[in-house]
Amino acid sequence: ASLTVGFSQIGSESGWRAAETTVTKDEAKKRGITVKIADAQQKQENQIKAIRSFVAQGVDGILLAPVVATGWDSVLKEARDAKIPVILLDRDIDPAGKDLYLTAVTSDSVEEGRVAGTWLTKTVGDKPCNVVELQGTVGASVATNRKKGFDAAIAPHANIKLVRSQTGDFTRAKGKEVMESFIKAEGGRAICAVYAHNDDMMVGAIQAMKEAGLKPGKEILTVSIDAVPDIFKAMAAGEANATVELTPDMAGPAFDALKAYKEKGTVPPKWIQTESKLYTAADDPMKVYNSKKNLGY
Amino acid sequence: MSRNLPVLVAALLFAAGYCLCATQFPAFLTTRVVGNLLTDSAFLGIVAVGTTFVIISGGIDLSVGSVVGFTTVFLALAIERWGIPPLAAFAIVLGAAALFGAAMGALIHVFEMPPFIVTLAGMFLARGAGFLLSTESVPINAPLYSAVADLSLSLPGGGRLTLTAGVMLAVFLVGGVLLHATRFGATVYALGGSRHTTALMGVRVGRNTIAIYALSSLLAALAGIVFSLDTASGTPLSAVGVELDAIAAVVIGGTLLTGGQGGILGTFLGVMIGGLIQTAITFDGTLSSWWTKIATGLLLFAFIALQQGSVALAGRSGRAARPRAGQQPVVRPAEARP
Amino acid sequence: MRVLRSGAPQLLAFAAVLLADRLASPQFLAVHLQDGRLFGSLVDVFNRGAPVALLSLGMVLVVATGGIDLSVGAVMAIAGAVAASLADSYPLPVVLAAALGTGLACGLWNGFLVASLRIQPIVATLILMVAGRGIAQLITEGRIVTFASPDLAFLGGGALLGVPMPVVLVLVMLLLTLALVRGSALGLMIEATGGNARASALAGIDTRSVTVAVYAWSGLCAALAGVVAAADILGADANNAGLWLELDAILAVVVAGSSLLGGRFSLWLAVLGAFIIQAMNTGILLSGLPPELNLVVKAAVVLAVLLLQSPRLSGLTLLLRKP
Amino acid sequence: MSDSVLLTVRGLSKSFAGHQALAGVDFTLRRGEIHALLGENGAGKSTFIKTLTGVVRRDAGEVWLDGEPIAPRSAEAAARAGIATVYQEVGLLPNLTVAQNLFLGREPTRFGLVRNREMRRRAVALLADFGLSIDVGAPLGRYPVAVQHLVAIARAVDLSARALILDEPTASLDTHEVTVLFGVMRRLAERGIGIVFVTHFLEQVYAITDRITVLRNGRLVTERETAHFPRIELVHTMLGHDLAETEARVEQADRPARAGSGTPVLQAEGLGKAGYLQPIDLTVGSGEVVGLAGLLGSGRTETARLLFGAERADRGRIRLDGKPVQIGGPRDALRHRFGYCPEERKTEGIVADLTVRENIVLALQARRGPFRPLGRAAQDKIARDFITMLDIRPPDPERPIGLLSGGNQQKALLARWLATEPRLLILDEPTRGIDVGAHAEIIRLIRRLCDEGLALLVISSELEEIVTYSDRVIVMRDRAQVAELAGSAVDLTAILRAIAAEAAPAPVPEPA
Ligand SMILES: Nc1ncnc2c1ncn2[C@@H]1O[C@H](COP(=O)(O)OP(=O)(O)OP(=O)(O)O)[C@@H](O)[C@H]1O
Ligand SMILES: Nc1ncnc2c1ncn2[C@@H]1O[C@H](COP(=O)(O)OP(=O)(O)OP(=O)(O)O)[C@@H](O)[C@H]1O
Ligand SMILES: [Mg+2]
Ligand SMILES: [Mg+2]
Repeated sequence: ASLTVGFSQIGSESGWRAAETTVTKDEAKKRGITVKIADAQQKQENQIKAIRSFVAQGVDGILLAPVVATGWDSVLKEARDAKIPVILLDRDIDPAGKDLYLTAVTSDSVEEGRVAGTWLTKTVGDKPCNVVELQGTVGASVATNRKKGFDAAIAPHANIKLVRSQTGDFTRAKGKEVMESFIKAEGGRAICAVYAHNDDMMVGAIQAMKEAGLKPGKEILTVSIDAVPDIFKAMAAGEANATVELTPDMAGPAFDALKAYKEKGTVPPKWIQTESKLYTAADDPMKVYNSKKNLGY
Repeated sequence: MSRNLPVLVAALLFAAGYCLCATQFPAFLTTRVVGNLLTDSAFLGIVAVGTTFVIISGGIDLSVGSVVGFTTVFLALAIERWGIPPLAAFAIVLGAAALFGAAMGALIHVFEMPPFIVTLAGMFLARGAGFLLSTESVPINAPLYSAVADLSLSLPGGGRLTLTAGVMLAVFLVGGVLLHATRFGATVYALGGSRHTTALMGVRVGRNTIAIYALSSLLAALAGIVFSLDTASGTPLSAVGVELDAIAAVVIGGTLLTGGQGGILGTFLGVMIGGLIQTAITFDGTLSSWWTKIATGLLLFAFIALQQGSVALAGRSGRAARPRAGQQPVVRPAEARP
Repeated sequence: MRVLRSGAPQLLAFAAVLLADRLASPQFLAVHLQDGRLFGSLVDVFNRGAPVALLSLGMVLVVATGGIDLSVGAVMAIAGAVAASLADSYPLPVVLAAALGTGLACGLWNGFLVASLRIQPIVATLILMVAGRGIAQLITEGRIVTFASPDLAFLGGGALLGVPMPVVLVLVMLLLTLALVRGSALGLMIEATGGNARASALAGIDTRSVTVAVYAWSGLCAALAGVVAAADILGADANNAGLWLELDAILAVVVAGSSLLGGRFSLWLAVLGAFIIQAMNTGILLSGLPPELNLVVKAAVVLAVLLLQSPRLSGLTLLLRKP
Repeated sequence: MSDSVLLTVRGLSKSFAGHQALAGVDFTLRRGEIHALLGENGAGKSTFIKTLTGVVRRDAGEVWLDGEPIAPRSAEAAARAGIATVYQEVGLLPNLTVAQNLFLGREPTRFGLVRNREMRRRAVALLADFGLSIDVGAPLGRYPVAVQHLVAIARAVDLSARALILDEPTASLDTHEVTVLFGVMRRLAERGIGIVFVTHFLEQVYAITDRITVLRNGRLVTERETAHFPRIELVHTMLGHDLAETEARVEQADRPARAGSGTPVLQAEGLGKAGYLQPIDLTVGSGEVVGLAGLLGSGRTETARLLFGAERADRGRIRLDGKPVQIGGPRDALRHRFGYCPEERKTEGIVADLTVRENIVLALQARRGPFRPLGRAAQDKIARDFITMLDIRPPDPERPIGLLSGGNQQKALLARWLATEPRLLILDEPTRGIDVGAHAEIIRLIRRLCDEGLALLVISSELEEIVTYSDRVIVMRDRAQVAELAGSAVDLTAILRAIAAEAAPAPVPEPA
């Protein structure tokens, strides 16, 4: 019999998130799985409601892209009591609940930050470098982790200094606005690199730099995370330097694990980690762009 | 009669909507869905009771969502990091929230500042304070929390009446008594009729305004406690935008945003209608993010339009008593500013 | 002179916030010409404040009738989505007409709900606030729709005589609204409707049309703000464009001294209110304080600005008001 | 006993933004006396009261109650000190029930819960004293202003410990209600309570008060015993004109009625609405004044609202100059050059935040439509002309109308409609709250307008006044037309007889 799977998605706050939803639907179709998607509009309480109603509907499995890391114990217990396996997508939850879910298909966002930081340290070498940072939404775990990883990577290098850090709310418009203020506050030429917690903010920041008469990608290095199509366009134009991929295909592995578990009883490993791949101008950005542009970003 | 009409209509609409859903999704007839509806609405319901007081008094409180957020973070840190026993932490946060609300009420009264803006500043402040405490979500592992999480009353048919749902029902009950059967409640309505006149009638406007906003914040903190019990964690980003949900619930329940009219029962129905819309959309499960929003908006519109329509119809046929139909539903004397 | 005097507290607040900005960032007031465009933090204040200023031009009229429009942020997103999707295949006038027309339609819908169905404004517009962002996402399918049209981009990044286009648009809209509202008797009718709707209707004012008109205008202003926001980032971000800006617009209107109960309003003060808010936001960004503090600082500034205007503390402003 | 001083005020002063509303007023209220506080519109009576009770902060002056200095800072504090007040603007809440209004802040409770049944019982008992038997569980806003006013008075009376202040309590009451109120006041006075009574009805002053204090331009003019204060001298003192001029003015207003001449302007045939007003027939000719008489709740206001389209009629029709017209709403009425000055000044008349000028031009502008604005110069001229013509005080067109005294607001509203140069003007209680001088002025104005061919329909609870200026009088009862009197048949007794026919005992008018 075909499986029915409930997917509690966070919302649609970015292009990446939209791509994840699209890919999930495609992957489900490929495997003949019926997927019910509940959009939580960024609210944990909505996700909890969604999971409860999935349980009430008696689905075969639940995918959860948790908006925050904590607070899932009681609702996941309800799912466990109803014998419905839960798979986490894209973000992990607090360790206390390890036995409450089947597996987690996620990237490691601290690792993403670290990859970005490492790229920067390698690229600048020993030269002094003032970095400005565009953070994600204050309080979002991804933002905290990407900062953590990046900070850890640059910490041993005294020549790299984080001079300004402000939130750009993961959006283009705020990314641009914040970058404008960085340029004015620090003086454009004094900035050596920009690190953005996602590509959207970086696209905005690149515009701000251009409007201020600076040359992003050349005078100012850029590194960001997500690998959405538009950043590859910028890379191809020489306006961006590096991005770390966060794949939108989390559901594929999740469906496979669920199928194997349901049909053969195979218990998957607790963590299925996706790759945090670094892309630079050397990776034929236009080709990547073309491969990604129809994924629903 | 005619005052309770909007509530009656809301109740009928809710019943009709529920039946409609049941024909579509048979699971709606299980106690499980009923139990979930109550549990899921719990913390919004508690907030909405406070909002009802504020709105009937002619004010508005935009800070409640942030207060919920602050409460959850505070509790998590207090219990996990600072080693304060949970019950003591509850008491502290309730007290602090009441003071916070009282301060907003005092600003509104003493400086004659519009509630919308004072509480907007309160919203920024409480949310910001939450961020300052912690930008990360913090799990709570206190034994009380795990004990409470399992407390529930089993309903026949697999459903559960959880403690949180119980708390909400109790808050509605107490709120109803407070609003409809005490002097304080009468004063709330009076303030909504006209602050100026209420003052001329010799009622202490300032004291009551402060009490109303303190109550609203207090209930928001209680909702925060319930939220934290439910999720056993605290995050500064929790309950964003809840103030609007609460206001919508209150207004759908027939309370006038201009103040002076409405009631607790209506708010309960408003909360339930909101929950019903969401449950129905989740059960359907085929909607994309955007269609979810559009459908929510459309259903909201359908409920309100039907309600408005039937109230108007009933009002027209039943106008033996003689309200002078004016431009606006309430008679609000334009008051001379003192 | 009379006009300036009535805005004394707002001007004072603006000056105070600018001063604070100057303290936070020494080069704040430095302005120079770069690529035929004024460049500097002060310019940013006006440039970034433009969308909220446009919103507040519509919002102030809605508030004057005793209403409120929560949907402006969502309308921005819709109009931006429409503009961005059409930008590369149609000439600018068509794109603008489509985007502004959409906004106007949204406004008419709100006006219909409020004036004809008698739904309370906050809920009536809440419907479009929720559904509208969905509609915008439906148009863009949740992604950021980018465009290359230089014409549309000019509205966001271009400049006229060195003044950034968004600021020019604000000025144009301010003058247009002033002409429309103060040049006719509409302003009086709006204030009368907001002050006492029953009395106004009995005096023969078509309060229903007045109500519909202000929401329509608000929709139009929001649409223009949406176009500017899209032109600014060369794309329509349906998920985030205008998010929570309705609160900023309402804040601007209140800072401008309008009562949310309706009645008296001032268009130029509403615009000034928007710039006060932006000056505060820009100041926070320039200050280099950690972002966790943003909201706390904002709360403090908002309270300070409002206290400055409180009738109970108006001794200072009374002094200024005296001729 | 009745000579012992209860309340003493010395040098009470108050100015509003440079305008001296009260200048060092002295006042003495004795136990058990009813003390009239008189003066023209804007003389400062209401301000005096509000300053006394602390609603408005006083600039200077002292107040003693029973020899104790008091300085209440709010109405609440004044009430606790023993001064109960009914303010001029109906001081109650339309959204609460009658009973809740009566007992707000002092509801009977048990274990903290309000005892609703007990509260209603007491409310019914309390209102019975005022001859009101209404559903005390219904929202107050459902009742006409008169009832609301009576409830406000009942509340204050019930509260009153030592002193009771009534600011124009009788403005909206008819003769019967006034009689009842006076009975209550006398009883209270006998109990030793001092009562301050503000009114513009001189008959009432002579009927009930013991002593008179007159204010003019915020200053104390005189204080005298009523018995030794002849009427004409009183008017003279209030107005400050010389005596001859005063007499001329008052006399002119008393000129006997003259037969209407004009052709019918408005004809209503079987106009009515189910559950609202029985069908009525009514004709008003050009240059004619038709009076609508009746008790409270007799349906006069309803008639006016149907004619003006403020309420949709569901039967009958209206002819204008013999041609049938559709009146779908006030805007249609305005287009046909109807004017309607409603009785509820605060809620249906003024727009408090707007200036006097803006309030005056509002209807005219509405008729012209939004895109033919009156120029500022034209507005100024209209405003100034009417301010002068109706003697609106202060004569500042740029003052928000909400800051004007009640009577002056009424005049500005009249100006609003006169500015539209109407063919038919409906005035609902036009002289309510208007001082003697202005009263005569308005009656003269009504006459002059008629001479110019205007058709007038006037509703008033003052029957003498109706008799004075009406060419015909239509008498209403129980929301139906019961009689029509014309020409020489228009007199007080005839009206009273029509009102009282097969109804409860005839209300006795106060002896003049
Ligand atoms: N809040 C205020 N601000 C400014 N001026 C005021 C205010 N209240 C009253 N005034 C002015 O003070 C004067 C006295 O007004 P007041 O209401 O005391 O008159 P009144 O004697 O009660 O008149 P009426 O018989 O018409 O009620 C008026 O000129 C009025 O315009
Ligand atoms: N003394 C009273 N007791 C009870 N109800 C009353 C009384 N007076 C008025 N009412 C209510 O008021 C209603 C009509 O009042 P309304 O003001 O419309 O009549 P009106 O003829 O215009 O009188 P007026 O112009 O004197 O106010 C009545 O149907 C009744 O319900
Ligand atoms: Mg007065
Ligand atoms: Mg009447």
